Amino acid sequence: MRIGVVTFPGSLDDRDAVRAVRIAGGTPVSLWHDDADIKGVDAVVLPGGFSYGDYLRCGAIARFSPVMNEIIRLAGPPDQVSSGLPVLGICNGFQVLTESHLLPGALVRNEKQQFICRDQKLRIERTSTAWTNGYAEGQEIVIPLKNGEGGFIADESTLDRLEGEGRVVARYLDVNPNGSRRDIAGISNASGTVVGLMPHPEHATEAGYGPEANNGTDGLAFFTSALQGVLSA
Amino acid sequence: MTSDSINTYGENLDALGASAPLTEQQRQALDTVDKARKTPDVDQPWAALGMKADEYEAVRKILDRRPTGSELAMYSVMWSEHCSYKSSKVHLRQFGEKTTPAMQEHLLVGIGENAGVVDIGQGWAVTFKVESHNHPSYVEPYQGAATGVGGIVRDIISMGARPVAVMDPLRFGALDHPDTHRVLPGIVAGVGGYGNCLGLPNIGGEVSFDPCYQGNPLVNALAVGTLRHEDIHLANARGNGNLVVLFGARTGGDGIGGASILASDTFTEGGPTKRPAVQVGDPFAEKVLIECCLDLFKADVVQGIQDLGAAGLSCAFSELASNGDGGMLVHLDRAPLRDSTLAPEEILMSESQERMMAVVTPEDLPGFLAITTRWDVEATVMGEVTETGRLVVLWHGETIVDVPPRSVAHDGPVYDRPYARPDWMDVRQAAVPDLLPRPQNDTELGELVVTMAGTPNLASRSWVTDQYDRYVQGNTAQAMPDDAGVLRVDESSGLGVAIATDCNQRFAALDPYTGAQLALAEAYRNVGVAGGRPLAVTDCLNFGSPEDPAVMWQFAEAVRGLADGCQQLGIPVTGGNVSLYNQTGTTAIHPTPVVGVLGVLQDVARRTPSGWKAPGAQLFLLGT
Amino acid sequence: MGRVVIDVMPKPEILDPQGKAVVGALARLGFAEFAGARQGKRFELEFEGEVDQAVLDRAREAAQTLLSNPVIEDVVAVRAASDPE
Amino acid sequence: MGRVVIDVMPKPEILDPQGKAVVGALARLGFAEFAGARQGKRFELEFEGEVDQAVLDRAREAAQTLLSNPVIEDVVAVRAASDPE
Ligand SMILES: Nc1ncnc2c1ncn2[C@@H]1O[C@H](COP(=O)(O)OP(=O)(O)O)[C@@H](O)[C@H]1O
Repeated sequence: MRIGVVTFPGSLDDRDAVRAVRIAGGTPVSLWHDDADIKGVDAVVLPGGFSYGDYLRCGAIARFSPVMNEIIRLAGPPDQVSSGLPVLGICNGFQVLTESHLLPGALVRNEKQQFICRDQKLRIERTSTAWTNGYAEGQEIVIPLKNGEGGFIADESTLDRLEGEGRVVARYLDVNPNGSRRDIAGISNASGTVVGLMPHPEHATEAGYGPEANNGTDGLAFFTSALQGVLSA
Repeated sequence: MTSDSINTYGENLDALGASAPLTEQQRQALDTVDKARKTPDVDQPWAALGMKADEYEAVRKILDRRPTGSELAMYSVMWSEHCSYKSSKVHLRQFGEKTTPAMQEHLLVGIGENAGVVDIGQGWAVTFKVESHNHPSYVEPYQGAATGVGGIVRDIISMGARPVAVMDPLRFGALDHPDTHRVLPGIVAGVGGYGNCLGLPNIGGEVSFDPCYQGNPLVNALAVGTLRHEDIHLANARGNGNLVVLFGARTGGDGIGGASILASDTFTEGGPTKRPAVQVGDPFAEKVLIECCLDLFKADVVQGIQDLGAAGLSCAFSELASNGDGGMLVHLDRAPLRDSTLAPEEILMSESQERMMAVVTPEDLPGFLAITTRWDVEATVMGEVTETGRLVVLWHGETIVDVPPRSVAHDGPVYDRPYARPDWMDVRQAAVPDLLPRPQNDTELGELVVTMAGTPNLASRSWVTDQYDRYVQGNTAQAMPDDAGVLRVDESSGLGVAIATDCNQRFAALDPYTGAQLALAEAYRNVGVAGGRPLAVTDCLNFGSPEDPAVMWQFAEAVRGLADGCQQLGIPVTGGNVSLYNQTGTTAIHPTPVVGVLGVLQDVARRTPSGWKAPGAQLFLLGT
Repeated sequence: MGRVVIDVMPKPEILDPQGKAVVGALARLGFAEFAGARQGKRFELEFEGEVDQAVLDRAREAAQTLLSNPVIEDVVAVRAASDPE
Repeated sequence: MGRVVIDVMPKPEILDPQGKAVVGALARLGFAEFAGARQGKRFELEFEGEVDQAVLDRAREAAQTLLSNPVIEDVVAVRAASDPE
């Protein structure tokens, strides 16, 4: 099972995503921003970081890279029900996905105007996605959150539509760390193949190197889900 | 090899940024070596550049003529306290002298290089160093702190290591003082903004408040890197005909301070445009530079890489040449500029961030440029290594610098400044804790504990550390709030390191000798209790003006204390930084010798976090 | 050397956390008379030559594809540096 | 309801990493004719009433103390929303 991990200039968590894929039992494949060839991978992770410095808007410049053009083509439009290439965008990757319009809405500056790094409790709301089928619906997990621009916003009708179609994948519990509308931590496209998530599951895949809660491995199922999903597809 | 032979790598000539020829007027205004010979009596602004009369005379003696404006720029900045350690050198020697061969057992690279390198076993090595960026952070808190992190990280890269973590010992005035409000948020955001964007976990540091830092906050930054033994690189310019390549950001007028005086001498027409008061960091450019350098080392297409920090090109040219075979010829007009009005003196002194300089063999140049192109990093062949023993700098073909590189980089002035224990130490030491009121009963004791827990120096630091990414890279086993940061180095064996930084400036103020040792002992203990075996020390010595004998005494005592302490504990100082002139008016800060200790853990899985995690555990008090 | 100025503002109906923070800070500093604030971006692009309509059209295209995110932002002005808003 | 517009730009001599990123991206997207770019901020402040000189003076004060960092930025304009730049 081959999962591509894209490196943009300024990507930071690409090596962690590669490690997470490996720990989950998959074969990580490094993809380069400037190369449209995605090497026939079965799924793609867009990792966290500050692509191109995120100076203009987070993810705005990365969205126009050759590899993204190819990924956008293969992932298919956001509202299509048939499934395209599974893509998980984590943090900066989520921002790239909204800038690419593979997912609706946008991510803006944290409400408190500060970068925040914390162990964050989430509830998994949708399990019928390529990346969360290994969780139980309503399961509560703790994974790291670290971002400066993680507030999810969209207009009310888009938010209502996302809720109505069950496309909210994860929600913040206890604390809304960044002012996200309706406590949204992650959303998906209609088919559940493309998922964007602000917190970092790849930093909670190995005991001892993640949050203290639950051994720090609550994020692993994002990656094992992908393998399961691809296998059963 | 003549300068023309550079053109044999002509396909890269475009990258050389061949600049427009000088106008006749510019040529006449240019201060060349020729002109310096012919006009020995020109009045030069050495004093405005911070030089003393005898230092200027020493330069004239070395050169056997007056220096050109560009030479004066180089000497003045390289002989400054900051770059030459002229007041501290005589004391710092003890770190070397008191290091026994046994203490060097784990030392692969010792004091004197960009950063020390320590053997941690299994073929792995670690490099770490702490540096100050106090004054810039006072002027512009965010950018000052940010570029402080950027600078120390470049030191680590230049050793051939991958940077893997940062730490930030910070000191501020009283929490409720207006200046603390002005500087603190920006400094914390700057440390976070730069480090987070580089993808370096912040694994520890300090936040300390004391009125002595009002108007002079301390921003120290520590960086750690890991590498395999065979990957160690030293920055020196060896090999006649090897190329000197400048890469990274363009050169702007950042931090050139006094050089503008020289420039305005040179450029009559129009004069230089305004020069920026502060340096602005571009962490994205630095992140790309890190990956680019690691690829260059991996592809084995560089002889050595030197970071550009304080004193910019002046430092890089003279140090590379001085550490190598001793000769270098560079074409300064090839430097890609952000501001085309910069004069050569200013280019030599510019402290623009996110730049590096490499020595590359002609055969490796295509491979080198392929990698910089892949990372979209601008690279320019500036010149070549020669056997002349001279550092020669050309500007549009005219010789503007012709000096022995050692005289700039290493043989600067050395001062044994007078020092004496000040009388007020008696008063200070007489104020013993026995004079403080004691709690008289359980209630008072309880109240005291609560009060203490709420004081700024003891309360939780999470409001600071929550702004720092501690998870990135996936190897952080311990960070805030543990006693030491713990990192995994080898993913298969679990081999790792623990690092702590400490200093209690109040102890150091009461007794600098013992205070420095207490700082060492605390960092050593913090590494020990995390499960690490301490191996090496780095230090950042923050003091007031060396021209004040009382401060100089504090400095001498602290260094002696630290060197003696290291000898007793059997671990060497591998590098560090001295920051002097930390004072407001005539009032110096407390002596603040910040000490960082690095230890090794065979398996980080067996580390010991602080705090009591399991109910029912038994508590023991160890020691006296 | 010509210069094009591009102004981008958050859409009025979209929550603007930076603007909110600005109002709060203004009030704390005694500028309470400013009851609302929004923070957007101003770009200045340099163009070798005179800025005519064709250049402005290209700049608008750049503004709409790259310099703004149409989901949350509006391009409120694209003009030559010397032109009034 | 009056509105004051404040434009803040990085000082010309200061490195502007954001502008640098924008030029690079423009070039990659085929807008290479724009050889330089700088990115600044645009604030819109709301004021209950008419914006006269006194209001503008106050806004300038706010711009210089809070909305800009005088070490690295210039306040390039403070004007009523309807005024030309
Ligand atoms: N500026 C900082 N950056 C990162 N970590 C910090 C900083 N200041 C404090 N910490 C971390 O917070 C924790 C508590 O700090 P401190 O109260 O100074 O510890 P102690 O009192 O035990 O020496 C430690 O893990 C320390 O490394």
